[in-house]
Amino acid sequence: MRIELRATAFDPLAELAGYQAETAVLAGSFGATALFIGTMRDSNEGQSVRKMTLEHYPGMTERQLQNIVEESRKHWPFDDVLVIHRVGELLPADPIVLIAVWSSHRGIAFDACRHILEALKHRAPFWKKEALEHGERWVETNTSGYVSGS
Amino acid sequence: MRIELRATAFDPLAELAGYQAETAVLAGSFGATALFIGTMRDSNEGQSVRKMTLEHYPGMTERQLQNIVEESRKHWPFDDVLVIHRVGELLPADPIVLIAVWSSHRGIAFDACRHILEALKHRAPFWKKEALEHGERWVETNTSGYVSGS
Amino acid sequence: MTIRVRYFASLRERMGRADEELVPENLASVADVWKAVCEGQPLPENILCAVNMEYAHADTAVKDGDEVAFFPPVTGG
Amino acid sequence: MTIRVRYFASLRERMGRADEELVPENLASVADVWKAVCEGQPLPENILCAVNMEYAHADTAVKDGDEVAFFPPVTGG
Repeated sequence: MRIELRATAFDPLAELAGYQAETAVLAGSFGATALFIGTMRDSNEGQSVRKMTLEHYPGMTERQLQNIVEESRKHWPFDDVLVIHRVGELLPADPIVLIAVWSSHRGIAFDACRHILEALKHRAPFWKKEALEHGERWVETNTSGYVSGS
Repeated sequence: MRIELRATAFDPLAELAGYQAETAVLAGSFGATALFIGTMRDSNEGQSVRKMTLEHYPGMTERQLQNIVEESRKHWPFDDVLVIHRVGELLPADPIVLIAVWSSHRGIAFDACRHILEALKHRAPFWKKEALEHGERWVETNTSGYVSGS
Repeated sequence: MTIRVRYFASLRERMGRADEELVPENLASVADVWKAVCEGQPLPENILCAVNMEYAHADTAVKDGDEVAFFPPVTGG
Repeated sequence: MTIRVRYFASLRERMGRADEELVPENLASVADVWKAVCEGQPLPENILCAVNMEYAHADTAVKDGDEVAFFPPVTGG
């Protein structure tokens, strides 16, 4: 299990490959890996976004991520988890967050991955500030992660 | 969009990196990538499994995968999708299936990825035969992908 | 013309063959095809069937030149 | 001993400072801390608060040495 904040750009697939290589003892046992990668979009609410700054609350952010992962593991007893989240300055297409959950049961892997993402969006102390063509703005609130009617 | 059967071992993360490099024009637009990787387990129903053979129905398997992906895209209008599924002989820890869905909405990416996996498990013509320590057996039915009570 | 019948996985092994061709006389439905290859037995509930690579039912119509397939529940993914 | 108060994101910019220290006289709850730094105003509903890095409410007790934080809704992920 690893939960990490990163101050510089990271490659989610390389991180995954590295983490899986370290934990290769699990390779034949888990069966299901559910993953989510969130990347910075080049536009938001109709305006193009040049750059983004991710502020966080050092200490509390790590603690809340830990709480979220532990709470998820009680509900969905997965085998292993990797969470990496950016802080600092990001450019469009830069990865923001990687969540990987390994389990022998695909339902557990999917549900835990999604729950960790939703909980992170609602409770982990991160704040996005967007640099637009002209000026800056704070992102005010995260959108819902669920699709109505589905 | 790509749907592919593979007769030899593949590296899901390398496939993803390659596919994303080809479709880099999307990079700043999608925001959310949901992924599922299914790998061969080294045991099943209390017995250790040495090897697995994945039989399929050439022509029908490709057609059913196409049907599943198109039907999912109608419900969850995602931006792009990559599906790779193994056929032939597999060893423990070998990847069986990779499903990647790109969308600007994380709920769409997650729901479509999961729906494609469940539909594939129930409708795509693949059959697993396991080689045990002594003898062989056909896997009779896929387990449920949903976690009861969650 | 004929109807091509195909079997997969454990059913292929039980039948002892992967495919065969039938002259489509008195073969109006998938159930008729099954009876013709299985000595008059009804189609078991746990056997799936397809006509021309789309899922079908026991009463799906078949015609000259069709490919009819029978197989056990699928276990991919 | 003092209570350390911290502000983040748009609230930090509005307050014009990232943190400050208060002498904990007459400060029994998070709401009291907010009043002390915001000229007697009640804590707005859309401002979240934490005591010692765990989420808290307006009526959560505070004591000497605590770190109290105020911030807008979070937008990570």
